[in-house]
Amino acid sequence: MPIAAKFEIEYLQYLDADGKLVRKDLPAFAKDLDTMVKLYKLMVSTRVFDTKSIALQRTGKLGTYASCLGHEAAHVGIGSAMKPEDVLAPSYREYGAQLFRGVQPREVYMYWGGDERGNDYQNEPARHDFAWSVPIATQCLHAAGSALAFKIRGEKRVAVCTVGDGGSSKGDFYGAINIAGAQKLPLVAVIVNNQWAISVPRRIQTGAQTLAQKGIAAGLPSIQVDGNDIIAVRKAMEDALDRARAGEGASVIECVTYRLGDHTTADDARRYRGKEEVEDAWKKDPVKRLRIWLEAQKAWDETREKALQDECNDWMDNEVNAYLESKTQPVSAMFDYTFAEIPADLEKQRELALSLDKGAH
Amino acid sequence: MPIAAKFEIEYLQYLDADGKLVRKDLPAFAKDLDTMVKLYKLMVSTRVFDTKSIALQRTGKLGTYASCLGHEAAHVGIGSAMKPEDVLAPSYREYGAQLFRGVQPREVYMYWGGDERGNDYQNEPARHDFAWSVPIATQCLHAAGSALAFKIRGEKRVAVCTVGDGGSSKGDFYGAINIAGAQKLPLVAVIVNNQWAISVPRRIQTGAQTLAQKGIAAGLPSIQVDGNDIIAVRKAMEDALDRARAGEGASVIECVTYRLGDHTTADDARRYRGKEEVEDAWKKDPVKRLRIWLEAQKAWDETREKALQDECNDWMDNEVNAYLESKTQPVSAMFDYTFAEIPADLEKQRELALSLDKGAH
Amino acid sequence: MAAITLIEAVTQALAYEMNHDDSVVVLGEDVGVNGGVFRATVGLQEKFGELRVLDTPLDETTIAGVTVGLAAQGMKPVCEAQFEGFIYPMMEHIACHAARLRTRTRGRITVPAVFRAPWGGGIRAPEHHSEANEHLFTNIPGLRVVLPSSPARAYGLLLAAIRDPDPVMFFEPKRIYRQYKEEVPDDGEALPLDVCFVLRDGNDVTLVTWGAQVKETLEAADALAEEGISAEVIDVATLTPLDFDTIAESVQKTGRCVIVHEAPKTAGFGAEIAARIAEECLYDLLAPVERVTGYDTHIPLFRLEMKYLPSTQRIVEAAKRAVAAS
Amino acid sequence: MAAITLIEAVTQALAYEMNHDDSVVVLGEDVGVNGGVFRATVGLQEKFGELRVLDTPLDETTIAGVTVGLAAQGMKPVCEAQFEGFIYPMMEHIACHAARLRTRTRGRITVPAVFRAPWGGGIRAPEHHSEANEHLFTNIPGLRVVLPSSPARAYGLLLAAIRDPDPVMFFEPKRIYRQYKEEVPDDGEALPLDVCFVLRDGNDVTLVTWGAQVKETLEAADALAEEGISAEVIDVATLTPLDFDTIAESVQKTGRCVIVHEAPKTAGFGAEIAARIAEECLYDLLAPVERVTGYDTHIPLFRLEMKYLPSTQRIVEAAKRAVAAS
Ligand SMILES: Cc1ncc(C[n+]2csc(CCOP(=O)(O)OP(=O)(O)O)c2C)c(N)n1
Ligand SMILES: Cc1ncc(C[n+]2csc(CCOP(=O)(O)OP(=O)(O)O)c2C)c(N)n1
Ligand SMILES: [Mg+2]
Ligand SMILES: [Mg+2]
Repeated sequence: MPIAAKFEIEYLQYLDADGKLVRKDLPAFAKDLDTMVKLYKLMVSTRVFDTKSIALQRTGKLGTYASCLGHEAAHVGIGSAMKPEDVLAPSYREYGAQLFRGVQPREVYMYWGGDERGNDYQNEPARHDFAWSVPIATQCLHAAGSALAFKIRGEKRVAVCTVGDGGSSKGDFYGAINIAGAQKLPLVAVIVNNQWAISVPRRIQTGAQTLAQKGIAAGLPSIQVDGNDIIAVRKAMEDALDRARAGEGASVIECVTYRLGDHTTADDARRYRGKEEVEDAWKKDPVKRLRIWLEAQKAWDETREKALQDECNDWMDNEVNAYLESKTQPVSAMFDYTFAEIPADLEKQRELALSLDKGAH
Repeated sequence: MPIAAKFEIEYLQYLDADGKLVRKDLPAFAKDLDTMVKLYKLMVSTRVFDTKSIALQRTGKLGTYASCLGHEAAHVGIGSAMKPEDVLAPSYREYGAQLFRGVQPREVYMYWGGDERGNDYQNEPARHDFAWSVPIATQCLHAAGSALAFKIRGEKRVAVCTVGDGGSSKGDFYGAINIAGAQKLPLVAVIVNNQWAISVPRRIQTGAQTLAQKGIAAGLPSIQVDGNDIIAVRKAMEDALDRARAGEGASVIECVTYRLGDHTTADDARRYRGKEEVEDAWKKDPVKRLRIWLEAQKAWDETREKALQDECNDWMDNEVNAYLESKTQPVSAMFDYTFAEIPADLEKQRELALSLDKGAH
Repeated sequence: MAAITLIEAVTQALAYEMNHDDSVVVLGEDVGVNGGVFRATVGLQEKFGELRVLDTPLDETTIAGVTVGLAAQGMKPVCEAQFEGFIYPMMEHIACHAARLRTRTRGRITVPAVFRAPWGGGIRAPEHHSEANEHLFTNIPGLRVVLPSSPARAYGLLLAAIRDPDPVMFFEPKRIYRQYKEEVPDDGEALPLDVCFVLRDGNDVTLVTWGAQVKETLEAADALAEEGISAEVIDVATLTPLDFDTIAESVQKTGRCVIVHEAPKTAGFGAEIAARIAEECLYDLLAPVERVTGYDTHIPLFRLEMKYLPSTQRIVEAAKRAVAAS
Repeated sequence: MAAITLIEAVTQALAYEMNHDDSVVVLGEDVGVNGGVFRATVGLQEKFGELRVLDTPLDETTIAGVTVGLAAQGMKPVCEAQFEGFIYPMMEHIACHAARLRTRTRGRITVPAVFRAPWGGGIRAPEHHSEANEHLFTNIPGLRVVLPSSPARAYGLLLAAIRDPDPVMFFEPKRIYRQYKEEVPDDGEALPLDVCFVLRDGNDVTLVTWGAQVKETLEAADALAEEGISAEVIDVATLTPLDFDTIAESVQKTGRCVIVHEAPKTAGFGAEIAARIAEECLYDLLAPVERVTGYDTHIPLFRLEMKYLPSTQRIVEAAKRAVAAS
């Protein structure tokens, strides 16, 4: 029978679970040990940050919190490959990418602590990134729209969205990669496949062998990478970003990783998945494998590790304090960001709310 | 680089544009000339029906009407491969499939003539098919839900949905094939790619080389067929239906065809596409090529053609009369199908409407 | 018979009906092994299997469309939007198909489906987990919009919703999911979907509400009683089609009406009730109708959300204003 | 200056603003070469190119989500739902993002977008092409909901909508797209989005309406005038945020109010206006408020649709009832 079209999904891995290189053609950035140490440091910071967040939640100082444990290579790989002028449209747990782009831990705490100011990222380039997006996969279309804006204005910028294995089932994801393919938009769509969407395992999510192959539906270059291997993630990101910046259009990257923690602090994963599975996943820990490799390169050791941990802990303590010292917004804040200028009708409600609030004291 | 997955999209064609066989392995049904004549007759009936509909619209006796000119092989191929117990979830122009399943032309006229009774198909098996679905691609999920019902109840039935090239961009299409893949549902999703979605050409719809490859995103067997070749369409349908009935899950079929007419009678395609393109498409006319082949097989001739045309015309005249003689529904019909039993609140409105209607005379 | 919470009553109703009717199926995100993020479907998959209690891919459009397809084939699907804030992608299938197929096909195809969703604020949840967006469905013909506000009503109304031959939106006030327990016999007795429930008789003012605000409204009635004001409390329960007669009767008696809901004020469903009063009970009114509602802003994240939700105090003050007027 | 129709006024406003502001882009299905199925965008792609007038893939979710993304990057997108009946898949992006990003980010990200859709019945169109579903958006904070009802208001309000720093739902009453022409100077003058328009002064009864029903309402006012009844006619134009003051002033004067809209009655936006009157103008009322609306059923296919839409006669009768009461 004649063949109308043929496709392959490649699998990219450099560093295996034991911290051994499985291929020789290291990308340029990975040959630079300073860079690799920097990436390692951010992965560790992210983990320390995450541990702190969970502790805060456990002591009643945060609401629900979505942990990023196990995603450090994927998230830092994504964030570190991007240029400042690019735009990130994350879902809700990509702290590793966001810290790289200037989001402050205190902002993360604010957000999960029930305060909108957490979304008002103060530092560039995060300040021009999107805020967390709770409605699953919607951020993919915001990235596509941003990419379209860049194309219309002739800017050499790329929009990056991240979405989960679960989120890759939602219409928004397909819609985003489809219009990006049709219009050759500078978009990189990254599926962070951590095997679970709350309690729903990857196998119930889709019958596709890989999630990367969803990109074929949109005619896009698509690749599956070991999402616990920072070198693979960053390399795939760099290639995709380069293509996008060069006007060659969008790409799909599937990062295969694992959600080592509960879905959020409101979840109890023991209800739906076995211990062994999680123990196996720990064997593929992205942080540990990079550390082993760095140590083998003599670029890292126990002393430096200790210093890093202390440094991270200090940073987080400082951030936690800043968060805990923050005052609740005034009641007027409920009204003041609904429209650019408050409509007369709403102004009356605002006055009512303020007077009730006074009365309450 | 290691390869995670590999895919091919085959292209299936038996009868080329000139009515010549391009492959020898004719499927069983195509070796039976009686069957082929029957299919031809239905394709011709469909075309006569379509011509009549447009004439009705032009003389003010229908509202907007969506023509099926050029889709006869695709539609009849789909309808004729299905078993009575299967369920069809069409969009709005698959008359060739529907006539095969017992929808009456008068019902089509009723519908486009502004009367809901057109959706109340009287004949089996159409009576258990879905009604026309105007919200693009939504019918794909109704078919997936039906397929799930069949699977839950252990029935050996298949749900078939049809969707356009445009419709294959909508989230519902991806959602339907995805859950069908994840749950191995007895679903056949047919993309009738007629190159246009009103004025939007296929190339603006997606960057994918074929529409069939969208099935890869769901891990489904997917094929592209010459949608103007009834043998190819029906063969691909039979294979997919067999697989589904055998519990092997869903398939995607792309039928490559062409919309020879305007999108609907409210459209003027000359605004957005050239004459040459349409003239070229006429050279691939599905009806003509089958006739040439049947004549070459000595299974058809001018006399039989003439008789068929007369027979179809008589049928349509009869149907048109039945339609034109239909009385408008009473005002109460606006209310009587909103709920199984009319709620008290709505009953008051019904009484108001009836009294106003009396007053109007 | 042990006393159960509202959420347990939901589970009990689902289990009862699945036991007695093979065509009832449950589908949604995390409804299977996990038993739902609020535990509404806990234990059901174990009892009824993976197909009748189906974890779906993460796409609400898929859930809603598949629900319509199941129902069209004679099943009675009960699907779930994990939170009311994620119901938007379901709307096309709800508005254009679930609510319309009977009309479209002159009764040939019907959609006996239930769309469940946890609803409303007040649980210190993240963004999009605290909306009260029932208004979206109340102007769509062919739908029933139901909000239970006690374990017994959750049980009886959910049974009725599943058995109803037409689609029902079933919003569960998550703030009172576990607020208190009451004995709810598992006897399969449904409650009617076409009446408002008078929770408390009174003569001076009518308090009309639904969902979680029933709590504050009853508290307000208590507080008013202490000041000698007798408040009648009506739980609308089924918003549409509306049983306005029960409300009208009460307003005829009291001459005053305070409507309480947590959705934003403008074009919230309270507007419909106030409008009916202005149309049908004008001559009974002794005081302007009052609405105590959420503001016309998005419900804030949880540090401020209790400043947004109508308080008992606000209801009491409105009722007193109404009683003082005339 | 030639007189133009309402739909031509839409085109004129789009062209004006695209000419004067490079950040304005138009996107949707068939808006390009074809100029829109109603010709609203005719000629724009030729003038402004394929990127600024973009034909999208057929997915309303994509259109809405991309619109939010464009707006977040400082563009001013004007997107189109081909008919109001196809707007449902846009709702998640409208409700959860367009309407909320300013609130969510404390003003860091805003969505200066316009969502256009032809709206309403009466053109003998197929199913899903005749809805009046503005109610879907009126209870969502952060949105403006605008319905122009004349060529001049279409031009001025659309300019205002595009320039507005927040998202605007812009529903165009398709029944009166080509009903009549009037001279509309192409001067780039916007009309205010925060006022109702008093189309006709009167003393005996206030008729409040919007969209295509302005036609029947004005006809009704004529008919009433012949019987010596002086009706004030208000075109709400911007439903939310509502300028209730203009309506209240009128009702204070007339003591009677008839609200006219083609959407179903229950929980249609007319309810909000009636509710405000019951709250704020009770003591001015000389007669019960009346609503003349579509029924609580789906608008029927076109053989019956004129029996569904409120007629001039129904408005006249309601107004006379109101005047007779007191
Ligand atoms: C539209 C929508 N539906 C449902 C939810 C509830 N929900 C939050 S996270 C989640 C699972 C997401 O899984 P995945 O996309 O794999 O991302 P992960 O959490 O694993 O990073 C669900 C169902 C939501 N936030 N948005
Ligand atoms: C959800 C939705 N959006 C828009 C429309 C308007 N519309 C009707 S047909 C059509 C084009 C459909 O193209 P395609 O899917 O290729 O099917 P074809 O008409 O070519 O058979 C559009 C945009 C609609 N009916 N439903
Ligand atoms: Mg996941
Ligand atoms: Mg097409």
